Amino acid sequence: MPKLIVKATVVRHTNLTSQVKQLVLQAPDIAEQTVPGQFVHIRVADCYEPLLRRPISISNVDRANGTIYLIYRVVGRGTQLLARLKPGDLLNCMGPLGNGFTLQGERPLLVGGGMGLAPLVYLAATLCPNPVTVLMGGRTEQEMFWTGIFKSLCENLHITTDDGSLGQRGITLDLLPELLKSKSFDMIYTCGPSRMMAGVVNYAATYEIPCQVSLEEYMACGVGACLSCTCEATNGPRKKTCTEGPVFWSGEVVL
Amino acid sequence: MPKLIVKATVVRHTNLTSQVKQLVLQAPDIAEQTVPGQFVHIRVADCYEPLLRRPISISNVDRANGTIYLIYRVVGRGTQLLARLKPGDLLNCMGPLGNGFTLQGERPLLVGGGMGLAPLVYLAATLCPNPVTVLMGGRTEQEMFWTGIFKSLCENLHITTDDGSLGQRGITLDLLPELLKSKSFDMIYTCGPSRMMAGVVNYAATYEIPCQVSLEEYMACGVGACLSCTCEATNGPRKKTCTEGPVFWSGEVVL
Amino acid sequence: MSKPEHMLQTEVAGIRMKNPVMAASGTFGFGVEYREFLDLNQIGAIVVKGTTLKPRAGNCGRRIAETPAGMLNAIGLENPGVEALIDNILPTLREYDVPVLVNISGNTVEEYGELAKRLDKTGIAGIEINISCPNVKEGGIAFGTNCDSAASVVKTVKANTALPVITKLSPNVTDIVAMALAVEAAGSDAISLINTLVGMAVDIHSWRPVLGNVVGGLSGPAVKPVALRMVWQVCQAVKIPVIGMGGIMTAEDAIEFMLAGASAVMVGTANFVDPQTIEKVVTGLEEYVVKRDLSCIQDVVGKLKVN
Amino acid sequence: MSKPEHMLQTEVAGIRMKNPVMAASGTFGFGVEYREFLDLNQIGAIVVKGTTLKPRAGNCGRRIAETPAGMLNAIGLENPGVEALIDNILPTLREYDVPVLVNISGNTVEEYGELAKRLDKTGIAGIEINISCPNVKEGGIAFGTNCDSAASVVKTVKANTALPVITKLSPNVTDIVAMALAVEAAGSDAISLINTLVGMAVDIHSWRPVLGNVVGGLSGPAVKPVALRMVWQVCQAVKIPVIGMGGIMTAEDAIEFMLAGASAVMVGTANFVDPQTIEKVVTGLEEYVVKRDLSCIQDVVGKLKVN
Ligand SMILES: Cc1cc2nc3c(=O)[nH]c(=O)nc-3n(C[C@H](O)[C@H](O)[C@H](O)COP(=O)(O)OP(=O)(O)OC[C@H]3O[C@@H](n4cnc5c(N)ncnc54)[C@H](O)[C@@H]3O)c2cc1C
Ligand SMILES: Cc1cc2nc3c(=O)[nH]c(=O)nc-3n(C[C@H](O)[C@H](O)[C@H](O)COP(=O)(O)OP(=O)(O)OC[C@H]3O[C@@H](n4cnc5c(N)ncnc54)[C@H](O)[C@@H]3O)c2cc1C
Ligand SMILES: Cc1cc2nc3c(=O)[nH]c(=O)nc-3n(C[C@H](O)[C@H](O)[C@H](O)COP(=O)(O)O)c2cc1C
Ligand SMILES: Cc1cc2nc3c(=O)[nH]c(=O)nc-3n(C[C@H](O)[C@H](O)[C@H](O)COP(=O)(O)O)c2cc1C
Ligand code: FES
Ligand code: FES
Repeated sequence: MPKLIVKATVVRHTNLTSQVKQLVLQAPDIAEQTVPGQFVHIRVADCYEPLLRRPISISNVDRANGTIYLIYRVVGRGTQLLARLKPGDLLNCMGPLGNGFTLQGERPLLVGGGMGLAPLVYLAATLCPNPVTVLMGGRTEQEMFWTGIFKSLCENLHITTDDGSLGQRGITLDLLPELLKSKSFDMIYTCGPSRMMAGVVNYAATYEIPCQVSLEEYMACGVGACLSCTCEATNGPRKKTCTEGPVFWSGEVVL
Repeated sequence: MPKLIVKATVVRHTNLTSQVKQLVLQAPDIAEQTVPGQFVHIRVADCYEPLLRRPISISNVDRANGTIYLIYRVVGRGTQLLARLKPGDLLNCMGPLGNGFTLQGERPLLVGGGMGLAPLVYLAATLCPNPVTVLMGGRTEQEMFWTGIFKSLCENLHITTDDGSLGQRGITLDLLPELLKSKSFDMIYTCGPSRMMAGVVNYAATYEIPCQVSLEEYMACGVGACLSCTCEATNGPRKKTCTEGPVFWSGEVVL
Repeated sequence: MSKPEHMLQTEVAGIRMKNPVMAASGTFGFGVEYREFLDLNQIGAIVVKGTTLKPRAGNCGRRIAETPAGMLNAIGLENPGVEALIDNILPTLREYDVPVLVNISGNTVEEYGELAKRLDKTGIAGIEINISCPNVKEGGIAFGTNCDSAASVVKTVKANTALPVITKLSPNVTDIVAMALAVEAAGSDAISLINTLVGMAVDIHSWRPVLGNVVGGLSGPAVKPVALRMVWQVCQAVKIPVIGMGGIMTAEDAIEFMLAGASAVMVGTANFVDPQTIEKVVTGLEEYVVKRDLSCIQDVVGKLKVN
Repeated sequence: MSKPEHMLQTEVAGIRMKNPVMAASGTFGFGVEYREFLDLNQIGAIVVKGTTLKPRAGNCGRRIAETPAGMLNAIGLENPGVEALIDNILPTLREYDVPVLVNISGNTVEEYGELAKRLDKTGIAGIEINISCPNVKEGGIAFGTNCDSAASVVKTVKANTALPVITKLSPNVTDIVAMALAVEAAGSDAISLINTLVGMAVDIHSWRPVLGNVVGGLSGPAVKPVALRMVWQVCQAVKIPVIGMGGIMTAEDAIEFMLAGASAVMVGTANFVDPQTIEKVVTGLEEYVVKRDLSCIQDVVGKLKVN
C-alpha cells in the first residue's frame, strides 16, 4: 500500500448537520488502495495558516467511481476552510495512511460515538454480507444522521442519545452489557471518545471477545517521522498512532 | 474628511492586461469623501497571511453610484489574493487616506509612468473641463491601456514606450522639454518611478511651474502612527507619506 | 452581573485603567492618529512612541518588511524629541480621559535619567523604559541584554521621577527571568514584555537585506508563543505586576497572556491590521467575563493550571 | 551550462553532498518514513532524530500545537536509544546513497562523549550535537545557553570520534555569536542553527497549557526572520561552515539563508506540510543557478551585499 500525495477533486460536498459535512473526493489511487480504518492527511490551504495537515478518516469508498468519502465536523480553522470547498476545487491529500481494521469474525459488533462513527461506516460496508451490528451514541437526534447511513449497511442498529431524543436515553455503554449477553459476537470494533472505548474494551475482555480500537492523537507528519502522535503501549515502547495505528488491538495500548 | 473602515462590495473586476486589473467597489462613504490623490488601505484577507494592509490609489470615483475605482498590478501575495475577488465579495477598506492633489492652475500637465498613472486618472477627471495634458510612459503597447482611459478625459495625450510600440520610443522625460517649450502649463502633477519624478521636478523648476509629486513608500498603519513611511524632507523633520503625503509639493521632499 | 466598567477595571503600578488593554509603544503614534477609528477614552492606557532626549530622524531605507504572520520594523526611533513631545503633543492628549505613558529610550544611563526628570511633572500617568536600545558606552550592546546595565537604567530613572515606572524587557536574552528580577530589584514598579525579537529578511533578487538597517524587530502573531512563554516565566518569578504583549490580535490572545499571569496587555502590530483591535479586545474580555461567570477579568490573572 | 549534479554539489566539514539541502533532525524520522514520497538518494543529507544513550519515552500529554505560521513541539526526545539505532536502523539506511548524520543529546557531558564513541565506527557521515538539552549537573540549564558547557560538550565529542562534528546552536541566547565562537574554538567542524525557540500556548477554555510539557519548541515560517538574522551574524564571525535552518519552506527561503552565509540548509517543519519539500527546494536551487547564470549554488553563499 504505497502512500500517495494527490490533488483530489471535490465531487460533492453536503451538509449532514449544520456542523457536520460529507465531502466526496475524486481520488482514484487512494480509493484503489485504501482499507477501512485508514485516513487521509489533508492540506486545507496552500498557505501557512494553518500550517499543518488535518487527519480525517476515510468514511467510505466507491472504487467504481474512484471516489472517497469523508465525514467531518467543523471545529476550527482547518475544518472551516475545508467547509468552503466547492465541487471542482482541488484538495491536496496524503493517503491512505495508517493501519486499518483487521477484518475477521462472522458476527462483528461496531461501537461508535460522535465522529468516531466515520471510519465505522466504511468498516460496516466492508464487513457485509456478514451480519453487522452497530451500537452508536450521540448527544441528540440531530447528530444521528448516522442512522440513515448505517441503516442500509447493517442488520441491527442500536442507538442511544444523551437526551433520549432518539433510541434509548443514555450512553452506548448502557446498552452494551445486554447486547453482549443476548448475542454472541466474535469481534468488536470501537471508535469514539476514549472513555467510551475504555468501557468497550473492558466489556470485551470480560466476554473474551477480540476487540480493536481506533485512536485519535494530534498529528504533524502522519507518516511516523515526528513522534507527535505516540500513545502509551501496554508493553514496550510507545506506539505511533499514525503508522502503527490508528487501529490497535485493545490489548496493545493504554486508553 | 473622516477616515473610515468599510466593508466594500465588489461591483466589477476586470482585466486591463494579464497583470493589471480594475476593481470597482461599492463604498459610498469613501466615494463621498475622497479627492484625487488619496488612497485606500486594504485588508486583502481575513487572516495573518498577509498580515498588513495594502495601499492602493483611488483611481476614480462615481459619486452617483457610490463606487470607487482601483487599478492595480498583481505583484505579490496581497495583490494575488485581491485578484481572486468576485462581484458580491466584501473587502475591508480603510480610507480615504492621505492628502490629495492641490487643484489649481488652468493649464495643467500630468506626467505619469507605470502604475503611477492610476491616481492621475481621477485627477484628470476632476480637473476637467480645464484642458488637461497628459504625458505618459510605459514599457510597451500592451501596458498602455491607459490611453483608452485618458482619451475621454484629456485634450492632449502624449505617449512614450520603451520599445516604441506605441507613441514615441523612449521615456516620458524625452518628450518633456519640448512639451514645456511649446505650451504654457501653469501646474504640473507627477506620479511614477522616482527617477522619472525627479526629472519632472527638475524641469518644473527650470520652467518655474509649480509641481506636485505623489510618492510611494512601504506602509504599515497608513494613518501616521508607525513611521514606517516617512520620507526625507528638504527642510526640517521627515514627512509621513501616508498622512502628509502621498502628494507633496516638489520643493518639500527629497526624491 | 456587575457593570462592564467594573469588570475590566485594572490597576498596574498605581496606574488606574478602565480596562487592561493598552496601546503598545511605537504602534499607536501619539494616540490621536487613531481617534477617528476608536474612542481613545475607552482604551486602558496609551503608551506613546519611543521618545529620546533629542529629535531623531530614524533609519534610512526601507523600514518595514512583512514576514509569515509577522512583520519586521527598523524605524530607528524616529521622534521629535522629549521637548517637542511635552510642548506639542502631551497638551492634546490631556483632552482625553485616558492614562498616557511615555516610552523612553536613551543611549546612556544619564540620558534615561534626564528624560525621566523632564517628564516627571508633565501630568503623564507613567514612564515605560525601553531598554532595548544600544548602550553606546558599552560598545552598543543593548541595555536590555545585561542585568547590570538594565538595573542601573531603572535606578536612575526611579531616582529622577516620582511617576510609576514600567520596564519593558527585550526578549533577545538567554534568561528573561534574571532580567526581570534585576529590574524588579532595581525598583521598577512593573514590567512589560516582550519588545521585538531581532530578525532579518533578505531580498534574493537584489542580494541585499530588505531593511535599510539590515536587521529589524519582529512582532505580530508569529512571536506570540515566545512572548507567552516569557510572560509566564517572569510572572512565576516576580512580585511586581507584569504587562504582556507580543502578537495579540484578539481577546482570546489577551486572555492567554492574562492566564499566564499578565495583569494587563498591550496591543501593538494588530493596530495596523485593524485600528479597532483594542476596542474589540475590550469587548471580547467583557464577554468572556460574562460567559465564564467571573466577577471581573482580574479573576483570570495567573490562573493557568500547570499539572 | 554545467550539469545539475555539479551545480549543487556541496561539502560541509568534509561531508560531501549532492546538494546543500538536508533533512533536519526530529522532522524526518529515520529517513525511511519518507521513502515513498521522495527519492532519499536525492537529498543532500539526512540528520536522523535526536538520539540518547538509553531509550526515552518522551513527554506525556499533547506534544504539538499549531501557532500562527508555526508549530510548537514538545516530543521530549522520544527515541529507541543509540544501541537500537546502530543495530536496527543504520543498517537499513546504508542501503541508500545519502550521507546520514546522527543528532545526539545528553544530560551530561559524559553522555555526549559516550554517544560519540558508540557512533564513531558505524559508517555514518557525521554527528550533529544537539546542545539544547538540559544539563542535569548544572540545574537543568541547557548546555546551549552557556559558552563553557557548550564548549566542553564539543571537546568531549571531538575527543571520542574521528567523524565530522556539527554543533547545533540554540537560538534562546543573548549572544549567538559568542556561542558560535565558543564551539568553533572547541573544535566543532561546522555549526548548524537554529534549533527551536522556546514558546508556549495556553488553552483559554481549560485554563491549561496546550502542551503536556507546558513549554515547547517553536519552528516553522514564523521563526525564519530570527533564524536568518542569527545565521547572518554567525557567518560574519566564524570560519567554519554554517548550516542554516528555521522555517525554510521554499527554494527562495533556502537562498535567503545561503546569501546570509549558510553553506547548506536544513528543512524541518516543512517536511510535515509537504513531504516533497526537499525535492522541490533542490529543484528550485537548480533553477536559480540557471536563471541567474551562476556556475554553482555555492556562488551565492555569503554574497549578501550590506551597503
Ligand atoms: C486518525 C484521525 C482520524 C480522524 N478522523 C476524523 C473524521 O473522520 N472526522 C472528523 O470530523 N474528525 C476526524 N479527526 C479529527 C480531526 O483531525 C480534527 O477535528 C481536525 O484536525 C480539526 O482541525 P481544525 O483546524 O478544524 O481544528 P483546530 O482545533 O483549529 O486544530 C488545531 C490543531 O489540532 C489538531 N486537532 C484538532 N482536533 C483534533 C482531534 N480531535 N484529533 C487530532 N487532531 C486534532 C488539528 O489537526 C490541528 O493540528 C480525526 C483525527 C485523527 C487523528
Ligand atoms: C500610496 C500608495 C498608493 C499605491 N497605489 C497603487 C495603485 O494604484 N496601483 C498599484 O498597482 N499599486 C499601488 N501601490 C503599490 C501597492 O501598494 C503594492 O504594489 C502592493 O502593496 C503590493 O502588495 P503585494 O502583496 O502584492 O506584494 P508584495 O511585494 O508581496 O508585498 C510585500 C509588502 O510590500 C509592500 N509593497 C510592495 N510593493 C510596494 C510598493 N510599490 N509600494 C508600497 N508598498 C509596497 C506591500 O504593501 C507589503 O507590505 C501604491 C502604494 C502606495 C504606497
Ligand atoms: C513599528 C513598530 C515600532 C515600535 N516602536 C517601539 C518603540 O519605540 N519603543 C518600544 O518600546 N517598543 C516599540 N515597538 C515594540 C512594540 O511596542 C511591541 O513591544 C512589539 O511590537 C510586540 O507586540 P506586537 O506583536 O503586539 O506588536 C515597536 C513595534 C513596531 C511594530
Ligand atoms: C517535531 C520536531 C522534533 C524535533 N526534534 C529535534 C531533535 O531531536 N534534535 C534537534 O537537534 N532538533 C530537533 N528539532 C528542531 C529541528 O531540527 C529544527 O532545528 C527546527 O525545527 C527549525 O527548523 P524548521 O523551522 O525548518 O522546522 C525538532 C523539530 C521539530 C518540529
Ligand atoms: S504524526 Fe508524526 S509520527 Fe505520527
Ligand atoms: S504608514 Fe504608518 S506612519 Fe505612514
